[in-house]
Amino acid sequence: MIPLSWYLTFAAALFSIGLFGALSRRNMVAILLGVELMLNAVNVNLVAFWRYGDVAQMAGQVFAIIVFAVAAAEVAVGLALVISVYRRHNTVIAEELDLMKW
Amino acid sequence: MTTEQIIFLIVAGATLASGLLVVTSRNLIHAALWLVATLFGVAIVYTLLNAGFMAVVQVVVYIGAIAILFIFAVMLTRKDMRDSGAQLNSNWWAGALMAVLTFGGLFAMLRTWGGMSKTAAEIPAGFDQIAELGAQLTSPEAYVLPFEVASVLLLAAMVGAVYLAFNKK
Amino acid sequence: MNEWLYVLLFMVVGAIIPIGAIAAGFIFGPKKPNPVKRETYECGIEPVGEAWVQFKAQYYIFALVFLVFDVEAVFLFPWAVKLGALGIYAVVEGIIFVSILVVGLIYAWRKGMLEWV
Amino acid sequence: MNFWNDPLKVAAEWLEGVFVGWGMNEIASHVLVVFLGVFLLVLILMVIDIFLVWIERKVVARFQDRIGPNRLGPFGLVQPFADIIKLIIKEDTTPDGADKVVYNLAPVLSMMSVLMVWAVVPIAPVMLSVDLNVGALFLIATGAIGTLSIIMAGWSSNNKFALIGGFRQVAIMVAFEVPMLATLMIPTIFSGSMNMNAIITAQDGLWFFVLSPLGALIFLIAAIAELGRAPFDLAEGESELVAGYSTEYSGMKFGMFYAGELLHALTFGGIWSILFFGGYRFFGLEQVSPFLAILIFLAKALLGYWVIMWVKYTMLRIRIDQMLVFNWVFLTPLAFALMLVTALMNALLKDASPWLYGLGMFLSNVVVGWIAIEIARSVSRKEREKVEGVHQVAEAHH
Repeated sequence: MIPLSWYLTFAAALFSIGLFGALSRRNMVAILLGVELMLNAVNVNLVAFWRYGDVAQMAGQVFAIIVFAVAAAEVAVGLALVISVYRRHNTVIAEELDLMKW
Repeated sequence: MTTEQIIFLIVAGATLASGLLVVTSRNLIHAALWLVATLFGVAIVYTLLNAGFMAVVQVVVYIGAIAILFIFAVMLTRKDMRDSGAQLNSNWWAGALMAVLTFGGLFAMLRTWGGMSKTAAEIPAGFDQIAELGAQLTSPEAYVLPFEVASVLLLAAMVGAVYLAFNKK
Repeated sequence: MNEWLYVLLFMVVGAIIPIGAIAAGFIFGPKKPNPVKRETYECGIEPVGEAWVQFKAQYYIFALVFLVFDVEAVFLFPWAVKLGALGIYAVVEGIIFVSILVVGLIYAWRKGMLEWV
Repeated sequence: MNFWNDPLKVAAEWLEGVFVGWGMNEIASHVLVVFLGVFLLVLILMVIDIFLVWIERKVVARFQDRIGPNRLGPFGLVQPFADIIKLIIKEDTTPDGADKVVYNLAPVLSMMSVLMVWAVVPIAPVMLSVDLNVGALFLIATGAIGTLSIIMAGWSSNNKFALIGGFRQVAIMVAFEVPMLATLMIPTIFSGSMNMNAIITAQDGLWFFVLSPLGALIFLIAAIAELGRAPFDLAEGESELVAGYSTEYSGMKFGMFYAGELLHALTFGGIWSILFFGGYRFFGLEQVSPFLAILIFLAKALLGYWVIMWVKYTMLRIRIDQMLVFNWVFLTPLAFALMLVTALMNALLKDASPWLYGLGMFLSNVVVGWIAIEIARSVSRKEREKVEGVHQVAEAHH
């Protein structure tokens, strides 16, 4: 039997990798890829807590499904933003979008 | 070590390795394909957790739809096939530091928590997860409001994305 | 035993068979590459430019609408499984759920986004 | 229990006994036996796949008033083996600039996605492959892997035709997966489970085709589009895009795409028969022997495959814009409306007698279909008037 700690450590590692991707990549699409990894790590935790808690309580899985919906919405709007920005400024590099900087 | 633990270690290792490749690949299509591998690994982890429905949903939603969306978006926003220039920004070391600190902090915090070494109880025989999920998603005492709000959220995402991707300059 | 182990076996066997077939082709086939043979196919004339072509944003919209309905199906399948045991209120909830999303589909259609311009 | 009633279990127990006798531990021998069983099933599928080439060529020949392959062996039965030898001894070329790993992985994934569907297909009452409680959704999940393999093949070939063909194919597949998802919910509502075997068991009195003929029709249309066959085959419309995403593939790699498509068609025939025509059931005959049940299932699957071929060789190719508008504006709302009406009728008629239940379901299907056709007719009449001008339509009425 696998102890709960393994899953939580795995999720924490996945979250950190996603965080690194979201903070360090220049391409906006790549940043969204990092965010996806972070959302997945959260889902692993939710399902693991469902399994190791009271199985009859489906809260963990329900939350995970809601996270799926949120992830879908986030990706849809995020990538649409990237495409929109690309059409206006002809770039997908986050650093080059400095209109709000001074 | 039991067979299950060995399978978990292999899957987790492969998943984390492909996760690292997602955030370091120069070619964005490769990064998206490595994302698919990572998400598939997470789906296998769900099956190890006896959450078969979540595993299938993971494949259907992430690999079937989100990965395709990413690949389409990459194709729509690239000037040529080859990637030039740095893929990481100048502050990448700060990002790496943050990631390591987050992992270290989480790990240290989790170690001090009592419930860590908990093992799972057997799932009672005849327990139908999907039916239970359906019952709770539609029950007014449980999650019917999130169920309907999710629909509104998806509507908002669809309208917003259609508007953003298509507003003429 | 976890029933997903069997699915894993199907995956492994499903990969072994095509890999074996392709390997057989690789072993028995001739290998005489030359630059012209390795050119990408463009109806016999020399390839022009890169394979990258400008894509329509419509592709993105199709994938987007699909994604939304995919996630919707994830919510609706547990609902459909349990429907027999639930009352008429669950059906009404499902109708509300779907009709909210159909509004989005109508919006995309009205905006002319689902057409292949 | 004897071999005639439960051949798989008898054989498995015997084999396990043999392996344990050789000094293996029990779990390992069980896994090995299951592995061998899966391998055997997949091998049988591949043999059927080889003969599908022959069936396809013979049937298309009949549709086109020809004889078809008739030189090698009786009725040309050896022809597919000659085809395979040809594919094996062809040179395996990789174009310049192709992404080697992705390029080679795509045909493997394509074949794998089809073979994996059979993990949830019950071929006889005692042969349940894997008893997953998510069967219906598993079908969509394997379809997702197939979609991915096409996009990988199209992108990695470094060829314009392959890329455009792959993208078009993916756009079609994702578009038609939406009505397929909606119609998959209809058997789920009837049987109260996504498990394929539970769906078959629930078709005790009536096949779901009787309860939901419109659902079966929509599923078939979506399945044909998913397969990328005519009339939805524009991803490889030969006059426009050469061979679509498989343009650059040669030899056995192309063979994998081709064999995968044929087997996929048979698989969808089988899934169609499971969801709407009772799978291996045929008026109690399946109880006689599992061997008979397998034959019944195979016959039904081949019948479904024949319907798919019939459509392919009868219809003209549909233009991509018409096809996608047809899907998003007509088929998707129709499928969801049908699903909701089915859910509503199911809740209303839950306590009614089976006859009333069946009649109510059938009539509600007819009504939904009739309304949809009326709406489509009035819309297309308006479109025609816009295009042709009013006077011509008026003339046509005289």
